Amino acid sequence: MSIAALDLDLDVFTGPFDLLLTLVLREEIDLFELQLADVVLAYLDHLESSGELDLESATEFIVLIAALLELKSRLLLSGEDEELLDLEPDEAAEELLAKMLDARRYRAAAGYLRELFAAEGGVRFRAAPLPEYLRRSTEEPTDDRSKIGQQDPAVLGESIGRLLHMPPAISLRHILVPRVSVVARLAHLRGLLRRGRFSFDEAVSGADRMTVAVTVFALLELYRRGEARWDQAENFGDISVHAVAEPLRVAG
Amino acid sequence: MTDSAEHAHTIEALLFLSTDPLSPRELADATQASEEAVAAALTQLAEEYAPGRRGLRLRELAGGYTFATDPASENAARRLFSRPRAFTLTPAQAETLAIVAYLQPISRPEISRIRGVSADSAATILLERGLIEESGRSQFGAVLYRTGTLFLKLFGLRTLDDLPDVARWDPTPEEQAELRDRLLRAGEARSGGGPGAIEE
Amino acid sequence: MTDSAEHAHTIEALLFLSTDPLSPRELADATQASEEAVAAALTQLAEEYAPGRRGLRLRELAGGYTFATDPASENAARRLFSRPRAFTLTPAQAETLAIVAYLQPISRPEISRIRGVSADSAATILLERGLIEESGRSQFGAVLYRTGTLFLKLFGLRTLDDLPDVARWDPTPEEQAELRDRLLRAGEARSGGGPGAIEE
Repeated sequence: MSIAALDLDLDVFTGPFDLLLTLVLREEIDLFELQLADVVLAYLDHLESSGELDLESATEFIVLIAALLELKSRLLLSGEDEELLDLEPDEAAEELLAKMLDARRYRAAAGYLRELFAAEGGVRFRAAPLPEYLRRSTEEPTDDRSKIGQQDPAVLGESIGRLLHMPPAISLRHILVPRVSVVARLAHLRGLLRRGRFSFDEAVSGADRMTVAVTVFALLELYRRGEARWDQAENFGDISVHAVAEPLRVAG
Repeated sequence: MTDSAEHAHTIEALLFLSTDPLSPRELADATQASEEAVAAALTQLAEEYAPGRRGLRLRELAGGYTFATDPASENAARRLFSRPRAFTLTPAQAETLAIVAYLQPISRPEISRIRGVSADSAATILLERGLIEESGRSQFGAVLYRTGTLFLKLFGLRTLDDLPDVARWDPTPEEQAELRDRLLRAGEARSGGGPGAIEE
Repeated sequence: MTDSAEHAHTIEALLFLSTDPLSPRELADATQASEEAVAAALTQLAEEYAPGRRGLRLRELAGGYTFATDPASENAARRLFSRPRAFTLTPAQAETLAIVAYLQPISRPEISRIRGVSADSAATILLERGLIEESGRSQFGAVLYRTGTLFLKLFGLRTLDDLPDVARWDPTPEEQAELRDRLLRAGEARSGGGPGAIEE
């Protein structure tokens, strides 16, 4: 089954996974309100009920959920932009500073507006229809065209022309095409395992974040199949992976 | 300021706000005062707003009280409100009117789909001004709209065939599809309605 | 009765009839008088309707003049009309409104970019309430928004120029420098971070 068709029943959304993704990218669903953990749980339920792990669709799922997580974490980090990642730290800091100042400025302005609004509390205006003698269509045609402001039909053609413009398409290419698959990372890890033991840092050296994420998943898969175990001496420390056949000594 | 002056002020404000005449009972309930107090306040207001003293008068109508303008202001009011104003279409109204003009009869939901945002307030104003009118219902029960005689007069057209050819403003004139289909496609791409906008 | 008293009465009547604030120019046209005469009449009315003197006040709002109630009558008005005078403004709506007020015309994507979160539902509610309105489209086809008369009226502003300079809410140069330092340190930490950050 393609991951796109994975049926979800969440607080904020019910429907297939690919539609959820589309709606999130178009900001019709607020990513803040979407519990990504629920999406993961729905996927795990699906895995459990289907009883088999299709590595291709697993890859697809990880890539997509990772993309959503990245998107959400960026939103949470006060609107960091993609370009920021390619900038030098000082440039990125400047850019971020400008954004933070902007956001802060208008938050303060919003507070000011709310004060104004409250100060005007209790002031009401009259909104009654005009008396009968004044209710006459103001656009009634008269002989004197200048009085009603003759309209130019070109206005209509221009409006249609503007509406015919296709907006630039939203591209999903960068996340819908996995650059890395669980299958490939499994093969990579198995190659390393032939040595009996390897370090996770080494396995993902030079890899991008997506590859690292998929490699973690491949590692979990090796563990599930009983091919490998690992240990980690300290939090955030290197993970040492070893083949299960080898007599092992687990540290920590 | 005395309590009774304040009470009269409140009643003045209520009469000013209300579209319909207010009865002494309603005024007493709203101001949490006795009907006697309301009567006293109304007497005071009737004096202050006696004919000729202000631009407004306090009138007793249909068992209630209401403010009305002094007839002396009628000519000025006519000049202000009945004067044919050089009316201008807002961009939203121009878009909505153009869609109705070229695609009539057409329903509101369809207009909104083409615009990519709601067309409700624009359509309501065009209806009020008599530039568009209802024209039956679609097979799904939505009200359909068309332009009327006033539209043709305002735009100096004899018939709808005189509408300018859109080709002049068409960004992709080589496209063969019908105008309606192309507008719907572009509109859905703008609002994110259909999968057409997503490149995969 | 003098002519000038009569003129003031007529203006009083016109202000009562009109839902929107009327500019001195409109009042001069309608009453066929000079703008000086209108100014004199408005000064007289402003005195007669000064705060505390009546149940109504003459207000200068949204580029013109209009009558509004004295807030002292609000409780009675609420009882009579059994609804609050207006809506409440959530922080998200206030923020969206502030961005539109200061940066108009502006599109939804731009508002969202500044806020850091989607502004769609807030913008839709502001539109429904008439606080913001459409103002054409950007070169990419996105609908642009601006504030309208109702915004100025409800917020007690004569014009948008009455809004204070946004720069007044900027942090001091010292605070900015400190913020920059902190960001720089965070940026360096991030560019030095590797895959080691992945937890088992």
